[in-house]
Amino acid sequence: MLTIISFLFAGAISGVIIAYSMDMKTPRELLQGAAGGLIAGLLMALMLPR
Amino acid sequence: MKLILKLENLILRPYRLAMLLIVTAFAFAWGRLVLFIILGLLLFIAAVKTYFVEKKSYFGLLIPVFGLGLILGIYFIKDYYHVRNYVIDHSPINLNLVYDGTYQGTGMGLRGPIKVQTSIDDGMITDIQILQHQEAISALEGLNEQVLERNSLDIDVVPATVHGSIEATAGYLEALNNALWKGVPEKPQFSAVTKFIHYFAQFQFNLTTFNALAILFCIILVFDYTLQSVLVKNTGQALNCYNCQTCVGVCPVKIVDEEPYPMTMILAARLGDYEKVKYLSKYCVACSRCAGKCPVGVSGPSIAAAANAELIRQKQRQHALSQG
Amino acid sequence: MDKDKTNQEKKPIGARWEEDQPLVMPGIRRFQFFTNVDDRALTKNLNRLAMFGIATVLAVDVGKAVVNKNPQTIYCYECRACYSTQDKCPVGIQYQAELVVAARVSDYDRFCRNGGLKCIRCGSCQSFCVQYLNLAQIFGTMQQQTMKALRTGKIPERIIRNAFRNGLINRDFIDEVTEFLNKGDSV
Amino acid sequence: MEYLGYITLTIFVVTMVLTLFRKINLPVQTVLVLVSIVSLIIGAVFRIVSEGLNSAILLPNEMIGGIILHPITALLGGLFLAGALDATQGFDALKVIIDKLKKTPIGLTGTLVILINLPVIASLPCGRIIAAALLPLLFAFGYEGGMGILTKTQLVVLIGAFTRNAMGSCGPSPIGGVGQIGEGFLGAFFPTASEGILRSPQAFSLIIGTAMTALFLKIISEKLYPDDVSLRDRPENLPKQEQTKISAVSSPFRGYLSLIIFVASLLIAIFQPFGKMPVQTVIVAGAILIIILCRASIQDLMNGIILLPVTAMASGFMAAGVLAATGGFDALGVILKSLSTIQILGVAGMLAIFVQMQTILPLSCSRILTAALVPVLYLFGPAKFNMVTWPQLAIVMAAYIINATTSCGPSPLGGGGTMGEGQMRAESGFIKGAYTYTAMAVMAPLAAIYMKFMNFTVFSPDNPEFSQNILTIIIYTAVIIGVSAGMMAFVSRMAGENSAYNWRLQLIYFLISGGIAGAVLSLAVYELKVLEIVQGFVGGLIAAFLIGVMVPKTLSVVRKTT
Repeated sequence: MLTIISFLFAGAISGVIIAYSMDMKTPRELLQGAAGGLIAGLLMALMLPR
Repeated sequence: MKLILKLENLILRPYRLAMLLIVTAFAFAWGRLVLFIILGLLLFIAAVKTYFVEKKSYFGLLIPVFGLGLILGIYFIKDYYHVRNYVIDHSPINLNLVYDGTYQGTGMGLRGPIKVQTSIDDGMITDIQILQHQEAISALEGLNEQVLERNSLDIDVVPATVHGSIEATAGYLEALNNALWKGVPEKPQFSAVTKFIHYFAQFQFNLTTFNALAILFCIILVFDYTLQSVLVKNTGQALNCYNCQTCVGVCPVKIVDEEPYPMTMILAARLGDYEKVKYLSKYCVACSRCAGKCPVGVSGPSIAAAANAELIRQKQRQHALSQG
Repeated sequence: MDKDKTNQEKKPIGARWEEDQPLVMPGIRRFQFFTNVDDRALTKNLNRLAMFGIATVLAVDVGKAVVNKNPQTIYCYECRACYSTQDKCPVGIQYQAELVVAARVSDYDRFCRNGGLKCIRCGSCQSFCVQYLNLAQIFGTMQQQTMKALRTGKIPERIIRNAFRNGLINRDFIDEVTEFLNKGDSV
Repeated sequence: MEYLGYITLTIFVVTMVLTLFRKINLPVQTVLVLVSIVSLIIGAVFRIVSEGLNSAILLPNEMIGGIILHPITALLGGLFLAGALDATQGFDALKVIIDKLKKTPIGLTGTLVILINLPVIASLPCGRIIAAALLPLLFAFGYEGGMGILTKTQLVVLIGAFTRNAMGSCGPSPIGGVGQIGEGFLGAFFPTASEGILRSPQAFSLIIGTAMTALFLKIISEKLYPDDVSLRDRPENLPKQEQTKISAVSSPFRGYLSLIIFVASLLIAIFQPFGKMPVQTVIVAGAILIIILCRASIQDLMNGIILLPVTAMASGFMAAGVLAATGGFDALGVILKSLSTIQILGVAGMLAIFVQMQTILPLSCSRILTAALVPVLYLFGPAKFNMVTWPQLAIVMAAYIINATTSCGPSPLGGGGTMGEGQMRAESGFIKGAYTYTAMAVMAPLAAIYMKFMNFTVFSPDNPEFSQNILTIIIYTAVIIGVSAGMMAFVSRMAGENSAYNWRLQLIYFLISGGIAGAVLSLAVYELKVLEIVQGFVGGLIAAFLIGVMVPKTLSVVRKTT
């Protein structure tokens, strides 16, 4: 469970950074990036062994 | 002359692939059957394809071949079970039937073949030796003594307690049985055809075979892939392509048919698809920038030129063949 | 590099009709593309040969395992999960994966050095394998092959002597090995 | 025997470095095959002199023993499957899905973020499989690709970050990834390690590292090499209707079908619901299913194969096999061990260098060196030299593996990053700074930290400090990101017109970050011990120097032409 949390956190951060570095700097786009990162982090965490 | 031309055809991809498959089939005991079935299926599909596309029928050739295969298969199964049923009906073997002598036999244990040598004298087993086995080291311990003591195979021998010793004991008894049956001349023998087919079929299809075949399939295709460029003069450099598209970046043409341009041409040459190379090379403006930029030093136009030369050569050969 | 340059000098312009210099791009000869990287022409065949060598080695690698009746070894991950066996190996073999690799390529030295002839084929390591390879069977087959090679004299005496000194031979094979070593001594 | 090892090791390292700097202008496969043949001959001569012919004849066997077949065949299988998917327009189906995803609340940005992280999510045995298939799609987002929704800079960042993620994705992959080598070795102490002890540190540091790569590409690489991307932006004064022209994406039914088979076979390969069987079998079966159901031809499958990683890996293993047979890696172990006796380096500094070894010497596939170096690392542990304990070994392993798997990205010898460079139409070497930096300063320490504070507690559940550790990780992550990003912004502001000056600036930046990375690593391994941390700092500094000087100063005139 906590693994998933840390992955969600990392995913969100990375999403924001990626969005920022792709010149998508409006708050809405940053949030979208974070949401995308959350989904990616979740999917990644689900692949891991328990 | 025609023969030479035909022999030269052998280096073309389909023939080469078929040859590789056959070689693998013979090298790989358990895979023979599977690969031959695949080969048969491919032939059948090809025949169906040519029937619908070129309106040429090869069924007159194929159906007798398949029919023959079917008849052989039925004969094989009948013969095989005839012998096997005889053995099953007459077991446990009557030791008085066995002629005196020393016999060797093999059986399958859990981890591989078990080879046994036994001597029989006047209906008495006088000596048993386990020549070869791969079971756990103490799995077959004490079995010889038990069999010698009881002088019979129909009593269950007590297996050891290590892992897999039940299977090992069964294999041991099978080997012993096998050896003793060799001394019974009344037993019907397999016919030569049955032996030959048995060599192909072996009745040992398991997951290991399937897995190994999958891997071999990959390796064969890649081997063939490499062979293509090695066999065709001057296209060998295509093998070194990194697929990095650096050439696409400097090419003034860049995109043909929505595919990255010089790279696709080189990949097609690597694949042996020379028609495509010919088509694509029409777009080349021969600035040779791709050759200068390529990190491995692959020269696209030169490969395309060699590929086109090969295409011309192939066509000439076909022409010569059709002319006789 | 030199070869192609001399080609260029020797041949008249009409030589582009030759097989090596086909006229595919109108008016442009093949050697024009060899100018940018200095050693390209030199290495053309070398690269091809190297590639072919690689493909052959791969084929040999797979083929050897198949011919040696150990096709399972092909799909060993070499992930060394079998090292977890540790104390559960009754004879204390430490590096099982090495034995599998040795069995694949019939590397007798590696096999004997890591205690392959000591294995009693109990199958304890099998439960750790992520691929569930039948390790005991693999080792058993390889042991038979090693003994066969020993009989035909393919194995250098040093390998077997080292194994013998370190006690890496189990009782199935010890008689034969002793005989072999004694023979070596008497000659 | 010992001298032989040093000789062959020297031959290998010298040739590899010369090839890296393009002093030997041959494809990497040829070089590796030549190295192995030369070493083989030298080894054979030594053997004939010392032991006789019989032993020399066995040498080729030992060389072939170095080849790890599984990754090669798994990669081939994966490329088959991707080729089949490509041929049946399965990736068009994926495009349609992405197109749909774009209209959901997560929008374009979120979709791109997911796309960038897709390789780790899909976790194939080699990043190239998915990169080769998806890079054209990414390129299509740009002006030249036709859709024109992204600008040049955005496209560079997108492709760079995607390739970074893809080229690291073989680490956490459960189907034949590099990480499994390390997991297997750790299995000797942690009973459940081979079920994936390294997967989560790898995935965690990759997800952050990808983001940092994107940032680095945007802030620094563009400053350092301003004119080396030949992509074009959309002209400003384009007619309106042409600006909004986005080619409609659609896919036939067989595309969806093959995509479903693709995903299904991947899931089967990973979770193995029908009993254990090798991934190759599953993948080849999937490919054959696609051929039959979706009517692709074998030719199409072959189209998908990228020969380079396969052959480079095979030739690399050959070279590694020869080195192992002639004792080259034993010599390397001795050298590394003697490094640890230097007072200022110590074991901690040696480990800090060791961890970065693969980024220092990037080959076209990380498995080549990993297969040889991980056993050396294993010997440093309690198994032989007893320099580090098991948990410490696990931490170092996590950092090493992430560094190793990502090392094929920046490699000029045909690493996967070259594909990205080609796709973004950049000079080769453009991404090197970003890739090596993130591998060295972000991913390796993060993986170590994650391993230290997270995985040990997961793998030994009765640890009371569980939730506290989560906080620690979050703090460390934030600090590492913050420091890196802050320094990045600083360097970016300092940068001027002079590229040599910028390069020096970048080198200093590398040195500082490398030192910090080494210190963090030592912290994770040894906890709060000042001497070890200083040693780690020095080791990291040395590694960072070696990495930093490898980043090219300028790109356009890298190769001398005569």
